Amino acid sequence: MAVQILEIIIFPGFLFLTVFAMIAEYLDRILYARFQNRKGPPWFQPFADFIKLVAKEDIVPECANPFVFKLMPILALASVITASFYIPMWDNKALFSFEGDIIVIVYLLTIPTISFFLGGWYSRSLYATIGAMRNLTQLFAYEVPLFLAILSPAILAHTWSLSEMTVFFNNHLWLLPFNIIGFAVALIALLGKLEKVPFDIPEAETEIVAGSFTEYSGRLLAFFRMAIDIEMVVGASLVAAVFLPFGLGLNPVLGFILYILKVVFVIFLLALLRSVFARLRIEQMMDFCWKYLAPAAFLQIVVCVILKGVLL
Amino acid sequence: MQRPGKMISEVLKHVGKTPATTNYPFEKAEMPEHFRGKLQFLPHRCKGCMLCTKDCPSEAIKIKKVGDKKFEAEIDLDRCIYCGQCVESCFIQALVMTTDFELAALNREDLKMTINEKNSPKPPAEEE
Amino acid sequence: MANEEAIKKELEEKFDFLKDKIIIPRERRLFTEPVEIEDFLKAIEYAASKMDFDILTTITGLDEGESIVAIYHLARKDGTMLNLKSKTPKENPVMKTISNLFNGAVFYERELVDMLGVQMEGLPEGKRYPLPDDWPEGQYPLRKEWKREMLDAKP
Amino acid sequence: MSKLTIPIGPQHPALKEPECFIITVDGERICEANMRLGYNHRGIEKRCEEITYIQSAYLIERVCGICSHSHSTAFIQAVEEIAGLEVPKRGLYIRTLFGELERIHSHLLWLGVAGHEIGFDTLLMYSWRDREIVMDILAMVSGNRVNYGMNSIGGVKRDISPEQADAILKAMDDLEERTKYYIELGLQETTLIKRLSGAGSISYEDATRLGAVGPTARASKVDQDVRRDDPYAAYAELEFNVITDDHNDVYGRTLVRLGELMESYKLVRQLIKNMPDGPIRKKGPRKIPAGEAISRYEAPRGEDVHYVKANGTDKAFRVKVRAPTLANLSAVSKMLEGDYLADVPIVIAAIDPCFSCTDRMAVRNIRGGATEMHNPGSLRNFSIDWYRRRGIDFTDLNKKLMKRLERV
Repeated sequence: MAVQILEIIIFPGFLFLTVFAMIAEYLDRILYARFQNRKGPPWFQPFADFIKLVAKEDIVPECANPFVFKLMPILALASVITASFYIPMWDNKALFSFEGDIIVIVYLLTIPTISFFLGGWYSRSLYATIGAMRNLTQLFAYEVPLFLAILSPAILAHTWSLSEMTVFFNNHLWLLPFNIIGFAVALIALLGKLEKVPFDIPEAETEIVAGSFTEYSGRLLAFFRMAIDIEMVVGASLVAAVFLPFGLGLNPVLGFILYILKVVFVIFLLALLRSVFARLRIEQMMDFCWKYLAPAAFLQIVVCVILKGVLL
Repeated sequence: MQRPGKMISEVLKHVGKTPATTNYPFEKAEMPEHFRGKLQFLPHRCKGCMLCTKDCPSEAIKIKKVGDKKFEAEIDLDRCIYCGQCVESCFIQALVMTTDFELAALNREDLKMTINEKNSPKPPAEEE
Repeated sequence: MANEEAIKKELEEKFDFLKDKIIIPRERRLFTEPVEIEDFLKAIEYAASKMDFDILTTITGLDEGESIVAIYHLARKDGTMLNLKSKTPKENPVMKTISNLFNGAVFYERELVDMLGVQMEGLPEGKRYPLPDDWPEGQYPLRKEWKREMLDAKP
Repeated sequence: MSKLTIPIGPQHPALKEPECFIITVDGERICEANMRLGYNHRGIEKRCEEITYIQSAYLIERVCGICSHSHSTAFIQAVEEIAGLEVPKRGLYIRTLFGELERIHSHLLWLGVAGHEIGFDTLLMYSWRDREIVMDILAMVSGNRVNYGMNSIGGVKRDISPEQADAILKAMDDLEERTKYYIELGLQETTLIKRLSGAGSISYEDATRLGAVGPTARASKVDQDVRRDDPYAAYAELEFNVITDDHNDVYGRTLVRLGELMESYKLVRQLIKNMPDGPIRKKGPRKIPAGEAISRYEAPRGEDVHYVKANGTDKAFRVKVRAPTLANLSAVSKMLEGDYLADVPIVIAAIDPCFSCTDRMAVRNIRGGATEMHNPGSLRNFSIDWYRRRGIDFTDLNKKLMKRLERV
């Protein structure tokens, strides 16, 4: 019990995730900067930002609902950290796992978006309200392709547990290339989930200032930003665990290094994607997700079902 | 022909290149030779014609008589718009512009300069 | 200069009040002397509809002492500019809008209203431009007697 | 969802200058767009009546930072016309050269801003990096990156040496290559085309009716360009094409500006090649005889008009500035109607608005506010107090900081 609590709090739980999330943010920013031929921030920039924000005053708007307003950042942070416990990172086994944990992870990763929506909606500012609406609209667009993309490997592996899935794919490594469409779909949907260009519509700064976060400041904003950073790491870990599960369970040190490399690779792809696109309009985003992304995810399922029928 | 992600190759090419931006306060920026920066007054040349005071668009420069054929200039750097009109108007080159551009100060008073024979650079020997 | 002479001739033939009041300072430029507002409206309508002067570049308001003069700078595609002037007494400056002729004229006319205190008849409702909402009434900055100190004076 | 009224401005991340657009939206669609202008009053026109022509030239130059050469040239052309000054040929060529270099830097700046407004920051970074090439050229020749101070009544102040001319030609080659890449990008990148086409549509009829100017009008097939129609400076002796486009939308405006960049490189090369020898200026008089003149100038954003009336003294009787943005603003409300909220920033940015140009006008506000004045020192003390009340003491840290500052 004590070991588990230690694991939850320090490693690979809360503390490790926080530090890794900051490093991931730095990597994302420096890569983005290098793609744009800029120098980029120094290594401690995310830490400095976080400390600065935590030291600042929290301002709750007068007409906002203080309870919901203050709860939402913590909820977002809590849910993403909880989600990380079910993802096998450098071992075949996650911290916790049971049959059906994929569904739990996907739903836990939805909670941040819902909390952005509620936080924005209850801060009662014009920009935040519009940002909140966009948050929710966008959720409906990317969630289905993301879920379908993660579902298809599960069908192939015939299990609803992520840990068992990685075991299965480690034994059938040659099946991995067949999931390539799903990988692409999941990556793009992850961009939408993390609200990064071209899907940063809910917080499009030139249109609606900062979207749902317009009224947030100080500690609450710091928690939100931390939640997004951790969400990026957890999302990248999820994609790595589902689509790039090779090398797990060999050796803890090797596995750990591989895990870091995989996450960095996913972050690299995310940064690359966000540096080459313009932000879409919300209705263009819906069009894209339903016209191209969802059918692609369906195609992946069809591929998986056929594979399963023919080969296994 | 349209294709998404047209920039990918260009962007990837730039990963290895040296960044175009510099770490400014730590790496000093070089200004071109004829940059219009901080004003410098050469009191030994001034004849006190006051044309610079008259033509200055922002009333940033005042010339005071401090003795027989001796003048001192009061230059308000926070009023100065660095247009170079005074240098233009001065037909004896008693005013020159330097390439010094880092003029920020915490206090307005720090930006007021009084230049006279005592605190100005010694006139170069080749003069007159 | 034949082109400009032709414009001058056409306007002078059409409108008696413009006789000998058109000056051609250089190529592609025509200035008129100020005329009364009713006459002016006839002239500008004719110039806009019959002579292809369909670009209103801007309107300049001038305080000429006795009267307030507005110069309407009209331009044509070939680069010719016709500067028609209208005048109104300074004690009671009233002008008529030309926003029915040129839709883009509204901003320029609001400028006349704010800066020179002209009453513009027929100007569509809207926010004032360019002075702030709490600008003291009866102060028109572009009039010659206006000085900055007047802003500080207690009403 | 009911209708919402959203203020875009006076302070808003999409606008680089204060101006207020009041947008009524139904969901994401815009039903109505109004605007309130005039936040940028500095009293330039009135001030010009109080200072001499020499001083006015600098004040007029500071109407706007980006198109400073446009304004000062337009003003000085009007003054020269009244005074009957014949500017030496070389002076005119250098003036024109600066006008074109300014157009290049302004259009590259616009490209970056447009990229930023549609969330394409990579385009912003690249085009602004490339803009540095032309900024360096401008700084090298004139001594500053903006507000060049090149114009004076009767000519220009600084000559161009052969080495500088070579540097300019080399820079043009680099820029041309980059611009070709941006044109290719504009024709191929899907997200860019998707975001830009259809936004801020305005027909040929509306554009002429509302008096749009510059690239905004030219993207709606309005074939007007003062450089060709009413040639000034050296333009009568130069060969160039007027770029028009029939997309009618922001995409068209982008293509027009990119096309104009290519034309500008051509013009700069011609100017350097054909630059005559001789003096660059003629001494202008301090007192200008009575008279009036109107001068037109094709600024990067459109037609810039200056009217000057002189009364024989060394001060102008009346100076009137009509910046291109004011002419284009009437068209903006028309463009916005029926568009998406997401398109507001790019539609406003697409006319390349310059509100400080627009609001240059009449009064310098000298009323001091009743608010507390803080200088950096007292502000720092205030923040230390604020934190001490919450149990965090920065006094020691602050002392260390002050010591460091003193040492510097």
